[in-house]
Amino acid sequence: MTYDLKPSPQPSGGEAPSSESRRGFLKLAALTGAVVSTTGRRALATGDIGFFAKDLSDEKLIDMYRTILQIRWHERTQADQMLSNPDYRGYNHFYAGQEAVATGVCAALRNDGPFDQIDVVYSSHRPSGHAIAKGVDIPKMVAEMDFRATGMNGGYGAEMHISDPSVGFIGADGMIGPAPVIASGSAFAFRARGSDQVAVVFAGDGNYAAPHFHSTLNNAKLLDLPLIYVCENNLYHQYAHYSYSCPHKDIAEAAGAYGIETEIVDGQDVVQVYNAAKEAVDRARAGGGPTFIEAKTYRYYNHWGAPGAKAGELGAFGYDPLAITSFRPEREVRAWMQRDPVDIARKILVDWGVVDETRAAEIDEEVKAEIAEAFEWGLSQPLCAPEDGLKHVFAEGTVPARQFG
Amino acid sequence: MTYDLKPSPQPSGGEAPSSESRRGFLKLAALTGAVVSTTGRRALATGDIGFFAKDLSDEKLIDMYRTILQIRWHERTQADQMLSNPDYRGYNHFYAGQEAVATGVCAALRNDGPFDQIDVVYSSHRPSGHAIAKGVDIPKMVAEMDFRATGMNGGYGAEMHISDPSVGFIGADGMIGPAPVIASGSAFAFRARGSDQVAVVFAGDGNYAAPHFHSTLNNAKLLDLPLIYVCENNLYHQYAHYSYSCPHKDIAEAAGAYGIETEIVDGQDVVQVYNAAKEAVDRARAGGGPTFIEAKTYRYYNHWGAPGAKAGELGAFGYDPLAITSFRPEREVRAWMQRDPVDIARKILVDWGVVDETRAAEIDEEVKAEIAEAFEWGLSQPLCAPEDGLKHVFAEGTVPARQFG
Amino acid sequence: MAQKSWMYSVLEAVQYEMQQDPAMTWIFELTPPVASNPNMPVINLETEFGRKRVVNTGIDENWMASAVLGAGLAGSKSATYIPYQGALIPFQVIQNVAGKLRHKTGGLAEMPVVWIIEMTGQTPGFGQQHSCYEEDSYYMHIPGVRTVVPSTPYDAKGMMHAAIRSPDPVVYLYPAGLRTLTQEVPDDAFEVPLDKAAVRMEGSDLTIVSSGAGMPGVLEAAETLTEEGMSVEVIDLRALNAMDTETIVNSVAKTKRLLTVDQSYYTLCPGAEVIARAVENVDGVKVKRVAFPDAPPPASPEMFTWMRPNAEGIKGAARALV
Amino acid sequence: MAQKSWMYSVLEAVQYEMQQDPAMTWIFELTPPVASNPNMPVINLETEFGRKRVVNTGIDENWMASAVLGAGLAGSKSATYIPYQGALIPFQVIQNVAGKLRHKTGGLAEMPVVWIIEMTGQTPGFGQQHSCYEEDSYYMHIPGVRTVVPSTPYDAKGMMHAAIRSPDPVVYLYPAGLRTLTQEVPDDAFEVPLDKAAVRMEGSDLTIVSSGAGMPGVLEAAETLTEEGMSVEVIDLRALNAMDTETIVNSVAKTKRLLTVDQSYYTLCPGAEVIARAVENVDGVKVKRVAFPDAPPPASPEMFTWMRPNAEGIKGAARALV
Ligand SMILES: Cc1ncc(C[n+]2csc(CCOP(=O)(O)OP(=O)(O)O)c2C)c(N)n1
Ligand SMILES: Cc1ncc(C[n+]2csc(CCOP(=O)(O)OP(=O)(O)O)c2C)c(N)n1
Ligand SMILES: [Mg+2]
Ligand SMILES: [Mg+2]
Repeated sequence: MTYDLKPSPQPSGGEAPSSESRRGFLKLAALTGAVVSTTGRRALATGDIGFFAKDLSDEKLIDMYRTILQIRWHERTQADQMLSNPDYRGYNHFYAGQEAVATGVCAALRNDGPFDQIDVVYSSHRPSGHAIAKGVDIPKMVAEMDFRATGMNGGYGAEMHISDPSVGFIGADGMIGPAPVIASGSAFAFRARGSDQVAVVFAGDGNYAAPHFHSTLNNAKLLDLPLIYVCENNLYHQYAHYSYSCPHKDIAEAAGAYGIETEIVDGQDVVQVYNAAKEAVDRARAGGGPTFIEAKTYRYYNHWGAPGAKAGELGAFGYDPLAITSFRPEREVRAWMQRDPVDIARKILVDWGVVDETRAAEIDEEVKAEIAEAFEWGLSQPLCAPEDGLKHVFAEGTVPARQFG
Repeated sequence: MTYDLKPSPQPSGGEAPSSESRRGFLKLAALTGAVVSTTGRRALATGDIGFFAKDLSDEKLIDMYRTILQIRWHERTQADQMLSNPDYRGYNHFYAGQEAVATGVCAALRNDGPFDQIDVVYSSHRPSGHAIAKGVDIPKMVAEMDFRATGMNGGYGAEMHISDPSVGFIGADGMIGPAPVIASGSAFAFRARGSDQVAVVFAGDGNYAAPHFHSTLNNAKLLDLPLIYVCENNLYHQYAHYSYSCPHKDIAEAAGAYGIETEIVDGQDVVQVYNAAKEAVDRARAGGGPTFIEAKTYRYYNHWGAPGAKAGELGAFGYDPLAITSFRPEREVRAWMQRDPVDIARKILVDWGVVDETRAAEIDEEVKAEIAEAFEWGLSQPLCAPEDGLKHVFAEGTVPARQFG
Repeated sequence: MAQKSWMYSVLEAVQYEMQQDPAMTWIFELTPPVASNPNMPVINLETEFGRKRVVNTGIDENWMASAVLGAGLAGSKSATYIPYQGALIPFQVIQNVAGKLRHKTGGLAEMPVVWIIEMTGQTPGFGQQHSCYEEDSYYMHIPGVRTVVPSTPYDAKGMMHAAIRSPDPVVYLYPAGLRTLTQEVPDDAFEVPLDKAAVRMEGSDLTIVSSGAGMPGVLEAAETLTEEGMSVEVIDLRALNAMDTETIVNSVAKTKRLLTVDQSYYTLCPGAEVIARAVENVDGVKVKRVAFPDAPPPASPEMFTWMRPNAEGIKGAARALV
Repeated sequence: MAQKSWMYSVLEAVQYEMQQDPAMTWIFELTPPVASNPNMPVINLETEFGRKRVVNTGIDENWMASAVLGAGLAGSKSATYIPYQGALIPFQVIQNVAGKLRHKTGGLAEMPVVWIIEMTGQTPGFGQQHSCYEEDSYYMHIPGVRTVVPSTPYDAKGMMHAAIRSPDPVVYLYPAGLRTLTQEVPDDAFEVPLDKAAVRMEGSDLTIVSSGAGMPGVLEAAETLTEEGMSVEVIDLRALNAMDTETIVNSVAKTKRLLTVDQSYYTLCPGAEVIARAVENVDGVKVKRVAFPDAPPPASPEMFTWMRPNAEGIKGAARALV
């Protein structure tokens, strides 16, 4: 039967279409790595869109490139763990393909300093890219995702709940709906206390249908909140194309109806994303209110992945047999992979003379090694003590055990 | 202190501005009756807007006029009860001033026949006008509002919960938000079972801010539902002007953003309202999907009224001392009263040669007498038996008493 | 008759009722109404009944729950499957509108409506928002809505038939942790009542009361305890509201020992209500409660599996009580 | 020190805290934060602190509740007043986000947040949706949120100070039926703890436990019973979660008779939890429960006032128990 829950990837059952060509998908995805592919194309359709980004220091641009690579290699490495390491337990909602969005947005934010001065980011159920871009400690995140006691959140939260307020990463939220509304509350607080901080929320196209969408945008507009709503429109929410839940071609249209500034960007191009974000951040800091950025993007893998996955099965980040109503045509996936955010970013840096191909390849190797180390550290961390589950319910103390009567 | 609940009208406290001229308000409101005022003006700004209505039979037009008068006299009589009859216990969210909206919309609906063929209406916390227009039994409604055992709902529900499915009046709902979403569910059922019924929801401008607004319109559009959303924009939700909760000048703009057909009408002119509703109903029956009608209107009285009220105090359907953030200027009230829906309807009927002034005055007297009788019957009905409160929790049986241990 | 999985059994019931009643609708979000079972035809409501009656919506559980209510009020039987992530999003419309509608209309409102509310079944690893099992308590405090929680494929099918046919709105809790259970389930339609507990095992030393996802652990523990010589009576509540007081009281009057087992949080778990009803009606009862502690479920499997009530904990509590 | 009304006492606390902390915010919808008291200055938070900090919003209780949570997470103390009509609309964000946030972040999330949730106080005449008193049970099952319900102006002020200063998110239930109470309340800031019950009357024959709007009837009944020669101990729970088990158990160990009184529906009313904790810890306790029946409150005052627990019913139950 196909009524499965996420946790235990199960045989897809007799009725699942067996698709040899889809089975090949995973292999293809594995090839789309950092410097491997050379087919990236950069879209610079709308004139001098590199304006803000062109003013950035070489260092900053390289940092952005490095961030994209960190996200990519984190996932590649984690996927390898899932497929090959029987002891690995972490799961992930993969972000590969969307790296430029998180990177471009967070590059425009204030990510360090005292908590009452940094910008805050609210993430979704697909948080690891946002977390890395906002500057969390990657080894600690790796440890957290494998339920380690010394992980970023002590093993309490794992992937869908990672959080590090010290860098302004308020955190992931596994629910669709609430995060944007809560983020608008942070923006409300900034305005009330006269701070120039901004609040950013990343939300998928799926979030559009949630009633919270209306609350968020309506109040952001009415109260002129320093909120940036980044809609990552990767065309699908789980098993349905966004046209199943949204009558707009551009979701930004819906936001524009409230009188909110909107911007639609190529989410595969970190420079386009950065420029839009920079404009939004400047506006918000100056008291100009909210901005809605719709980044057109695509996730390479399927909705999520977990250990023990086999190519072609649910949880294998390949074709998903649950996708009855509407699913992703393989040609669509292949086409999007031709516009890989890693390739596009690298090409920009090379075009702008920031790095040459050799240096770009070196950076890639450096990041790969850094991530390998992160996994080594993370996966060698201690497991949690069972009784610690009774802590952190309230700020102080522990709650009593009740499972023994 | 000013933290009052609705139920017990209380002295407004030391800090309430004492306003002599506002005290005069109630007297003014009392004058704006049926044939008394002669200052009504009819707005026919947009060309031949009487098109559909002009095709109606004299009988139907007179019925509509009669409905408007029923609503008005029901309220006038009830207000008199509140001010003068110490035994009267009913309260009301008065509809006076808005009569043409309910009347014009319901005149375009199918209001009798088997339940699986009539159109359904969902009302709000301000339901008596909608109920009368949909065709409920007025004496039984009067009895219900005074908590009588033989009332429309056995005294269980009273004003904010009146309901009579037999005429398609699904009923009132004291909550802001849920009704439109639920109404869209009825529309969904009609479409699923291939029926040509339509579902109508009346909702105030206050409902715009509720997250349910988005759900309702989004799904109505996506699924092409035979839903008519009638937004009665009377400019205020309780103590705030609608601009406090809505960035649009016309709320219809918000609906239009979803790609829904919209229509903005003069809610004081029953013919304008009817024409818009007729078009919407025809469209919905033909499978053309939802319509959003915004009727610009105004309530004469304050948010609500209750027995024991004194002019100039909360619950007295006059000036409201709780109105701190934003309240209704008396000049605004006076100006709207110049465009009284009773006067406008009467003038149309006279202009169209349907009745003359003498017959119009007779009808007014007839309705007045009918309502007087309704009150006589209603208020002579038996009170409820206490134990009956344990019934109607589930379809069968009673639940146990628990209040005695 | 065949060994059937939980969801196959449920969808068999739904399919039958939808075949009987061409007005009936089904609204889903991300879990397509599809199930298969060895040597049985695949059930796919979406393809069988078409997208006007079986609709895949956006992520808006409040719309889903409200829409079936509206469909019911318009005279169409209607059911929706709310995934566990949205289990409490439609709470207000069920609690404040549906639960009160029949009463406030003096009996006029008809609501042939079923909300299938998925509960995660406390999956290790997923943590706070994705491993919880707490909805039972919230929903069972609502008057006017029948809240039930089957624990076997057989009951799941029979209670689904009863729920769809019931004139009362029904919250049908589905503990998804039980999805792997299989059982002999008749092919034909049959009803299991929505207001009766089931005595799963008879005994005289101790009454254990549980429901839903608590049941497998209870049955496992009861088996061991029986082997150890204890005479255990096991009650599966099935109906949370209205609750079957009689079955509880009869049992406790006999055993004078009551152990309640819940996967819900301790404070105000269904067992609290069971205990209160028992001791209000029977004097001198000794009681114990096993429940999830008053903490959200942590992601770490080490923490989580220690906190989640299981057969070992139940056995220990039972031994301490008798 | 002066005789103060409930809301004046509460707003005094809020005003003080907002004066101390210029970042603190207040969000309201239709009840402006204004209160007056004889011979005292009028408190008007909106005019005193301006509309950037004190904001009047649209009818969107979920936004209000979520916004203060977001404000808290951004480091600003924040409170909101949710009117009773919207009392359960923000349920999911409190239950599924706020209640789990500290735990899921391993202790990192800070939420200096107060949700004042108004309960209607069961006003006769208004019926099902406008006379109910049921929120206590729903909110008290949530771990990670402190749910409290003061029953006197003094506690209302002291617990508001404590709630605003608490690092934990607090659901502060306000039984609006108590708005007419007045009491001597200090002008200065003081705290009443969020996790301690209050023994309102000491006695040895019977323990009566109640909270919030249940208290006036209990105190009235206790007075009569005392006059009749019964030695009654009265406990006001105040804290629903985490509940003060010790105070309950100590009392019941002494009296061996427990009567709980709730305005909430019978099934899973707070009293069910009180009873369960009592009998888990003390053997041989006789118990009774007074509560609103499992029916929505009807509008008819005849039905309603008969169903709502009052001093007469409490006295009868107490006499039957002792
Ligand atoms: C309230 C709620 N309902 C359902 C889900 C289950 N769910 C998890 S992710 C997801 C799809 C989200 O799609 P989108 O917002 O487009 O993000 P993407 O996965 O494409 O990044 C759904 C339905 C949920 N997490 N929360
Ligand atoms: C969820 C909810 N929150 C608050 C209220 C209190 N309330 C009752 S009527 C009302 C104002 C409604 O305004 P509008 O929709 O414009 O209708 P009008 O009263 O003007 O007819 C409010 C806030 C409510 N009934 N429901
Ligand atoms: Mg998506
Ligand atoms: Mg209005």
